[in-house]
Amino acid sequence: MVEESKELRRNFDYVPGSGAVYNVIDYIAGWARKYSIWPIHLVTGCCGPEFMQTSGSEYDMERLGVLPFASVRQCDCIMVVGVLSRKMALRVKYLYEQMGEPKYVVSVGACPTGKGPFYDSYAVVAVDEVVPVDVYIPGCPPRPEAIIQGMMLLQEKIMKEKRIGVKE
Amino acid sequence: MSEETIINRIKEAHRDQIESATVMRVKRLSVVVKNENFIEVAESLRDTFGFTQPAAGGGVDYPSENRMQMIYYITNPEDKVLLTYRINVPRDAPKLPSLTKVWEALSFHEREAHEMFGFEFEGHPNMIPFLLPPDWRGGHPLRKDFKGEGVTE
Amino acid sequence: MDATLFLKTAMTYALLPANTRASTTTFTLSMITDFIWNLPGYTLEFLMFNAKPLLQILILPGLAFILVFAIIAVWFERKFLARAMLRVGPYYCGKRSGLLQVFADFLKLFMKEIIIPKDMNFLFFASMPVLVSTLPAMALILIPFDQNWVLWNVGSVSLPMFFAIAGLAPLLPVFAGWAANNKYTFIGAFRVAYMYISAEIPLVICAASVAIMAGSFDLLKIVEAQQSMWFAVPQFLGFLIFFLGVMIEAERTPFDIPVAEVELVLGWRTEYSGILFGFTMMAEYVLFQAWTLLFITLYLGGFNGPVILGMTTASHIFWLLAKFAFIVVLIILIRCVFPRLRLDQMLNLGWRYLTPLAVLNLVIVLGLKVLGVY
Amino acid sequence: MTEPLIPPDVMRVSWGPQHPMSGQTRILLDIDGERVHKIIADLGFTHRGIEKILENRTFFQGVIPIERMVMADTANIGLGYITAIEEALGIQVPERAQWIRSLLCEMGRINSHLYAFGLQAEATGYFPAVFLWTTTDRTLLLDLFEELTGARWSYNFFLPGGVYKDFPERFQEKIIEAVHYLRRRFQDYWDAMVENAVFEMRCNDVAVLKPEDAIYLGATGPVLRGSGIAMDVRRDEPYAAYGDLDFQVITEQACDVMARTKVRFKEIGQSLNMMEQIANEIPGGEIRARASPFMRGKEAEVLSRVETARGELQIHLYTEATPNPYRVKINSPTLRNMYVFERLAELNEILVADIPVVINSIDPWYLDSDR
Repeated sequence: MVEESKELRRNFDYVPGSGAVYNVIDYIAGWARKYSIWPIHLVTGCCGPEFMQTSGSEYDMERLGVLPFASVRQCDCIMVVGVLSRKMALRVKYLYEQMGEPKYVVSVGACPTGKGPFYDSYAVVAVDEVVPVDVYIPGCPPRPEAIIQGMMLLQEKIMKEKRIGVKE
Repeated sequence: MSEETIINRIKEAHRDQIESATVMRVKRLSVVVKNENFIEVAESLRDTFGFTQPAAGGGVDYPSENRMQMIYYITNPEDKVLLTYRINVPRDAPKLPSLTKVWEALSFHEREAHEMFGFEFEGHPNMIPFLLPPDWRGGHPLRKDFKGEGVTE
Repeated sequence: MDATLFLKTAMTYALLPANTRASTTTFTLSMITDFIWNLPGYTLEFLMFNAKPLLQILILPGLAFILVFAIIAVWFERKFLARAMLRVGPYYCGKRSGLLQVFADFLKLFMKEIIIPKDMNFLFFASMPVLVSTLPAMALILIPFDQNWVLWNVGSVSLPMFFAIAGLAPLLPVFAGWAANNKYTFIGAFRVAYMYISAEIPLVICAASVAIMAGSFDLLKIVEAQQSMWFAVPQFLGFLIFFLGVMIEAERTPFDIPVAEVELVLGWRTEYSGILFGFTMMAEYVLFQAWTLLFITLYLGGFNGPVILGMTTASHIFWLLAKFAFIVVLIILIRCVFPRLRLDQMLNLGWRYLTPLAVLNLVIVLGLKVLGVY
Repeated sequence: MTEPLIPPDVMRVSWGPQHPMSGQTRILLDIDGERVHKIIADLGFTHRGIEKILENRTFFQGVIPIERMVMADTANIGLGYITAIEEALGIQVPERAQWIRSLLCEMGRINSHLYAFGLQAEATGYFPAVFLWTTTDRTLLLDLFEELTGARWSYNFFLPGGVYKDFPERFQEKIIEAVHYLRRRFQDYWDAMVENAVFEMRCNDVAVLKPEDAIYLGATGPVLRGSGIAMDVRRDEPYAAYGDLDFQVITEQACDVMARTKVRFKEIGQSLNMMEQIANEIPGGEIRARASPFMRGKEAEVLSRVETARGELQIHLYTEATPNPYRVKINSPTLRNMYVFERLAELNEILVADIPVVINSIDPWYLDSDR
């Protein structure tokens, strides 16, 4: 994927003005992806109720275009909400692999970020041992404002991302 | 029926089959059974004494005494009395018959005790991994000598 | 290869002449002007003589209407449902209205990686989303918007033609669900099959009674027959049955059994990713559009309405669209109020209630005919 | 999970752990057409080993992990552990603290039941109207929690020997205002859900659990009371201030999904009454008895019972002369109800479309069952 894209870029470099075209496509793609993050319906632990409050009326994540979706094929973000056990970690990995390419992972809560109150448990893993993480949101559970700020950070990150479609 | 009455009646009915029967406090009873009479006493508790509602089951590890205790929590829905039905097994060979024949709802709890303590339940219909991952290699977590993390492959 | 890469490649090849690729050439505006000047001479005449059908294909019953409806309907539904949930809905995308939300979603889906599962039937899997959104659009072009604004005027067989084309549409999800080789899509596909068979029979009977009352199978004649009174009045029973039937055919919420999210993930659409999923989303709205327009044509007087400012065609189109908007809002409103039915309850409704009542409606129409009221 | 064999002529569908309605568990369904023949629950996706963790924590620290068992209902869960510690260590609790505990528990019960029937509404496909209304009304409760305890979900407010602090100013009036508002809202919920014709079609006569089956399979909480058996720890052996409060144990005779939903609705009414009574009649006095954070236990064995929103929670606590417990056995209500759910498909005819409705009627909280 990366090589293909780089080769294409090399071909492009001969064309004057191609950089501008390229940037415009990148900008549009970044804008579209930024406002259309579809996280998957996956609650791994106990921050679930707070996640529900965030989708609910007072905070309403859909304002940002964040719309939880049912099937992994259509989603582009895993929000690991709450503690991640060993048994679930395997599933998160599967889901990450099944997801289409521009994909992001948000770790919501202290437990997936660094095991939280279960630091000495035999059955808990941190999420970055399993999949690469883009944004960490601390808190136990994090307040809805914190979750929304995390999603806005992810939006910023997506917008800044160059050569979209390629994770380097 | 008061707690003492129940205990006295249990003692009368199963004088030789139980090790001890005590009242822990109000509405809590404790019966420790001898290993060979495990199933009969359970059936009698269910049929005669009205302990029809199983609540849970779990173990306790006593490494210093080299024994483990399996405890079943059974409720009597009429008197609202909670009975702990206990059996002691040796720690190195923790074998006991399964109580699912008497109270089938204990199936989950026996599966849990199997992987947490290593109890072997004879005659359990469905002994498959329950809470731990299927590829767990770390031993029995709730035993006192369990140290560190489990290993999965 | 995802769609972004495809787009970029396509642009590389489009912008550069074939023989000079990967070499330094100057790209000028004169390339475009040359292309236009070198077109054959009859191009302009062709465009002028066929201006009306081209306009129809591109704008009113055609492409623009379908796309604009899908965009507005999705946006409206999300905002409206959000209001019902005491929320705001999409807000930041597009200056505090969320109007651009649909564009963002569509573009994102377009640029997303398309995942083809390993064990599926590629031909059916990849073609069905495209077909499922274009076939109902073909039924749409039969709907008369005015006496002289019918894209495909097939004369006296337009009503059966509509059923023939739209009746094909439920077959496609069945194929798609089978082709994806997933258990959820499989269950969803069979739910589609069950549901449409039970819904289509009362629909056809109702349409037949309308045709009997109007004395023609021609949709245009049916509309003209309703000039004095809408058929919804004498055939109130048929009107209600057809309204339910439209909701069933369009898979609206009390009857969205094949894609029941909490049961079957997304039913037959579970495995589609990227733009293929976008097409299946689109299909839902095209189907909705086609059946709602037919419903208005058969029972609510079609394009009939008072002429505004002497512009007959424009006011006819306006009235049809106004009725259309009203029905769409009504159906979306129903989504807020009712839970979903179960499949067996839905089949009960179709076979035990709707079909006998549709026959009763037919008998009433025949009675009115015999008595000479119509 | 090494799965049981698939019988011939059925299709096995894996339902979860990633599924809009499954929560954190996996359920294997043996289906034939739309009919579900067998349900096999595969738990453990949120297993954290709380029982082992508690052995390494002091009595004060242990409240933090154990409250994470049920996030929507932390007050009741925490109270179970705290009462066990108090009984084992022989700590007396002042009366005012008991009343404050009861207040928080009842608010938590409302919070949790709101969650339950919000999800029930979503499971029937009623997504827009009711499911997110419940989050709206929950913000009111969460604000009250935050004002009293400083946290929205996991309060850590009960300490061995009392509660952390007293009511803030004007708190009683705020509770009464909230009670009046919520009473009005629950009438709306009742009209929109229980009296909705399609909702009735979906819930009546689905997953009938006869009273004798409910007892034999070990059901508890609203599932048991929905089958017409009046068992409630608050009434049978009153803890906290429940001996002084007026409430009824709600039962329904219909034994189906609708009965369980109705039980939850009516229990909320009782909880609101209790909140009002506590706000009006709370006695004065101390709120905390002296208890050192580093206290050591003595050799004892205590079995405490509390009624959480999902049913009866039993905590079997063994203490020694150490600052941390020797063994904590948590008998969670969801694990008991999950077995009932597994057997419901064999007792009744259940269709695929009923599965989300049925599983939400037992109100599962997998973090509770997995521990």
